[in-house]
Amino acid sequence: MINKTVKNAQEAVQDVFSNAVLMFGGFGLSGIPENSIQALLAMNINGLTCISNNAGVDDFGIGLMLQKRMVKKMISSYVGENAEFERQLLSGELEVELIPQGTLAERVRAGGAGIPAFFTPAGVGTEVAEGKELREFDDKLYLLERWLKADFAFVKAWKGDTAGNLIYKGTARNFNPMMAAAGKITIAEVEELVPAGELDPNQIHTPGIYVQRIFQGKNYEKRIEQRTVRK
Amino acid sequence: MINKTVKNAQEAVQDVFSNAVLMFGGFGLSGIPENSIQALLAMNINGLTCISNNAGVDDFGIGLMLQKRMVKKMISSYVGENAEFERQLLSGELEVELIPQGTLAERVRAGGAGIPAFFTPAGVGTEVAEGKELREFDDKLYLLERWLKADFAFVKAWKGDTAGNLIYKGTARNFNPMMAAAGKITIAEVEELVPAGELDPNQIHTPGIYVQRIFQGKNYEKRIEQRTVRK
Amino acid sequence: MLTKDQIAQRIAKEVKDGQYINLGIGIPTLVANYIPDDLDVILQSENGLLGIGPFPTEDQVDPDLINAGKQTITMTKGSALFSSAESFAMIRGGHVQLTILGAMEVSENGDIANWKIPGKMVKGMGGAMDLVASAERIIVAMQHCSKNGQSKLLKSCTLPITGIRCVDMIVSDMAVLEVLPEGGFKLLERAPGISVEEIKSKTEGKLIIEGEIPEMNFAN
Amino acid sequence: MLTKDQIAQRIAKEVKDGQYINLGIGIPTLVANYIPDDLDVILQSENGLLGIGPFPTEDQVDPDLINAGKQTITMTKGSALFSSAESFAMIRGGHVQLTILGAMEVSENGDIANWKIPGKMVKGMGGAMDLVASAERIIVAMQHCSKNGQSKLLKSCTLPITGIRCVDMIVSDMAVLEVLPEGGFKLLERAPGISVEEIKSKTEGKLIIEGEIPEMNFAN
Repeated sequence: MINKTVKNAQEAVQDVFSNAVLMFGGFGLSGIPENSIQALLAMNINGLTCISNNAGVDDFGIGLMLQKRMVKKMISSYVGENAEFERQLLSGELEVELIPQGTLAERVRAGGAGIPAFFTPAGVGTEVAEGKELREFDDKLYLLERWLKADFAFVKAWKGDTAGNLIYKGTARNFNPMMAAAGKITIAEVEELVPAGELDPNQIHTPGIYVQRIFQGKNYEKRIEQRTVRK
Repeated sequence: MINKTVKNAQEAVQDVFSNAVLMFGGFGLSGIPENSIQALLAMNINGLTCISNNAGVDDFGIGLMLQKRMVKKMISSYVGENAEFERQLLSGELEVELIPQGTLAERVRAGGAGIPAFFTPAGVGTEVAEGKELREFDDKLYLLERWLKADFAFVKAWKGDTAGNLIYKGTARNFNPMMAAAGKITIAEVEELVPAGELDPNQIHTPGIYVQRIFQGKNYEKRIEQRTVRK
Repeated sequence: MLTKDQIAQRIAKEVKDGQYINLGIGIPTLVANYIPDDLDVILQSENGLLGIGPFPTEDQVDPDLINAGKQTITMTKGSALFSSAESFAMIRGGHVQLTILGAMEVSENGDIANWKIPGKMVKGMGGAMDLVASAERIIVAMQHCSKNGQSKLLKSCTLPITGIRCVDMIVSDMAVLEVLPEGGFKLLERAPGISVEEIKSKTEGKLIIEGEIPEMNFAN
Repeated sequence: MLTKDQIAQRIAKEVKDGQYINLGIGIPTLVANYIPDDLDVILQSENGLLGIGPFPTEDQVDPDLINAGKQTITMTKGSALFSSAESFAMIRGGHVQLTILGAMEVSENGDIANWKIPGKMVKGMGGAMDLVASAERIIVAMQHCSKNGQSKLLKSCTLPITGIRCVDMIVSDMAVLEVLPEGGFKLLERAPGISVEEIKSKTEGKLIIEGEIPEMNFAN
């Protein structure tokens, strides 16, 4: 079986270049590729376009890349909880494209699946529809939306094997599977890396074909944004 | 948790009506809803439109419904290995729409996912493209294809729970997950039905939301079309 | 005037046995507390879960298990986890039967505005545009008026809209109203102590009043 | 003239380490037998498997584990199972790097016909149209001529086509040919004992011959 293991995050991200289009799995801070983000922060690159449902918080996740002014443009569905983000946006330093969350998920899925465009009802009659083709099917209006692809996709899984097969945990799955498929180079970091053959083929969430590099992650902080407990 | 269990195949299929559009999971004879097909054969209905990758063989699967002349139209990607099918087709008794397999899979997926139409490269320049919109994206030509939905979808899983969650086995998964989502009424038969809570939520292939009725199947023949063994 | 909890309590009466429901952030989240125990419903979290359970105890807290508001949660028995693409396939495909969400404005033809205030910071629409464009039935939990007394039930929305002709029912702090397919807010119930006249004066959009309008009943 | 096994053996030389490959029914399936052991490649089965292993022993036979030709199979270590939609997402998305399939006709601009003979029984295109419209590299295994000696490498296909401008290479029982992007069959190798003249006379489409054309080498 093809072995896709690399030593660590530094080795995995070394060829990421300025002005590249990057995708990051995760919803809020859950399921984000913490190790890859750390490794990217150590690089001297900028002008990046980042596709991610959220933009992290001021001092964690993609928020740190914003602090370092590595990001030219964010493509996201929800970007609250981030003061530096707000500052850069209002000052015009940062471009932002806001996309309905389901449309974002489907555009990324389409990128991986070779579907260049599809129709969706989300955003009809709103400013999201501006400049987009509107068409009626079976008495309902839909917008034509295009695929999204990336030069590099960064995903985080619970378990992975050396062939690149991935299994996620809980709601940390979120955008990771689609982004794994939509990256020209997909870099997966996992909490537990096992030899090919140890994962049940019937339980794989992301088949290894989508993953070009995989490494054993370390020191996961897994920060919680809204710790809520029962009274 | 919502309980979707019905007693058996007879109860599950009782309201299927003449001229309905039906979907059947399975690839060849692998993963087909054997029990539901048997129950449908006992009903006095006809004029059915059947969406299924294949049409069974003469004496098994959907082939039996063709023998009984219950089917008006087949929508499939490959319909070989079936003499009665051939006879009905050549005599004009049976309508057939042949669709590239990936387009079939994606059209059914689109039906379940609320995507009324999408662009795909399969069939460009062939007779499949006749009457369809052709459009260029990033220097490649694509066809616009529509979603497929069904009045009833019949799927077969390995394990299922009373909430309708399903887990398939091996390559018997094939078209079942997409069809489960594309049926107005989806009827799942399983080899092993367990109470809600016994399946790992992280390993569910078809979330119960797509399934309206589920029953414990019996007497699975699981016929093999091409038994091939190592020398 | 109803409290937030009372709005949630009233909305809970609209929930039907066997429904799959998506609850938005804020008041809608509170609805879960008032769904009668004898109803089997399943709550969807658009970040990838069917079967949201109660908030966790301290030792159950799991950073890999959150809801769409990024709060830590638990799972009920028979739940299922999936990707964001699958989650919105469910939503867009009409499989989630009821969506309950907040709004800043609703127009008499059912348009909703709840994602953006121009000039103020824009946080994004999240999943709201997908939800309102797709759900079979949409109930809005909202304040009837702004802080300075302006009606939020309008002839047409003044804020950038989230979706068109989609709201089926509104439960505000003053009233329960149905949005008619042909346009107009049909008054169904009054909050305790609120008169029809008051509701009339606080509803800018077309208000339809037929016969006696009962007070809401929180008895059972 | 090459046997079917020799065609498969020659095609196996085109396989590169690390590739994900889809093998069609017939001769392409035989290619698996000739891929050198030191190459790590993964075979995709479009009915939902990455990592096709050898045929099973009698006691390994599992009706829930078949390939696209409906034959019983096994899985290799590190394989993954998925739905048909995911499988064709992989194919359409260009993740499967090499597709090897049979053909009834190929034209000099790379069109392929392999799914239908009008007037005869139509079995359907299965996954062939998706595969030829999507794969990065397509190699065709075919007979150079029909049973009555007519060339199957044509100026343009006479049968209903499966895909346009998609074939990259042909290995026939007579020759190995590259289909040039600008059109034309470029002769690369001759089958042992077959002369360039014979190939010329059996190729209706534009044949491009540059320099000496070596015989195929089955040595290693």
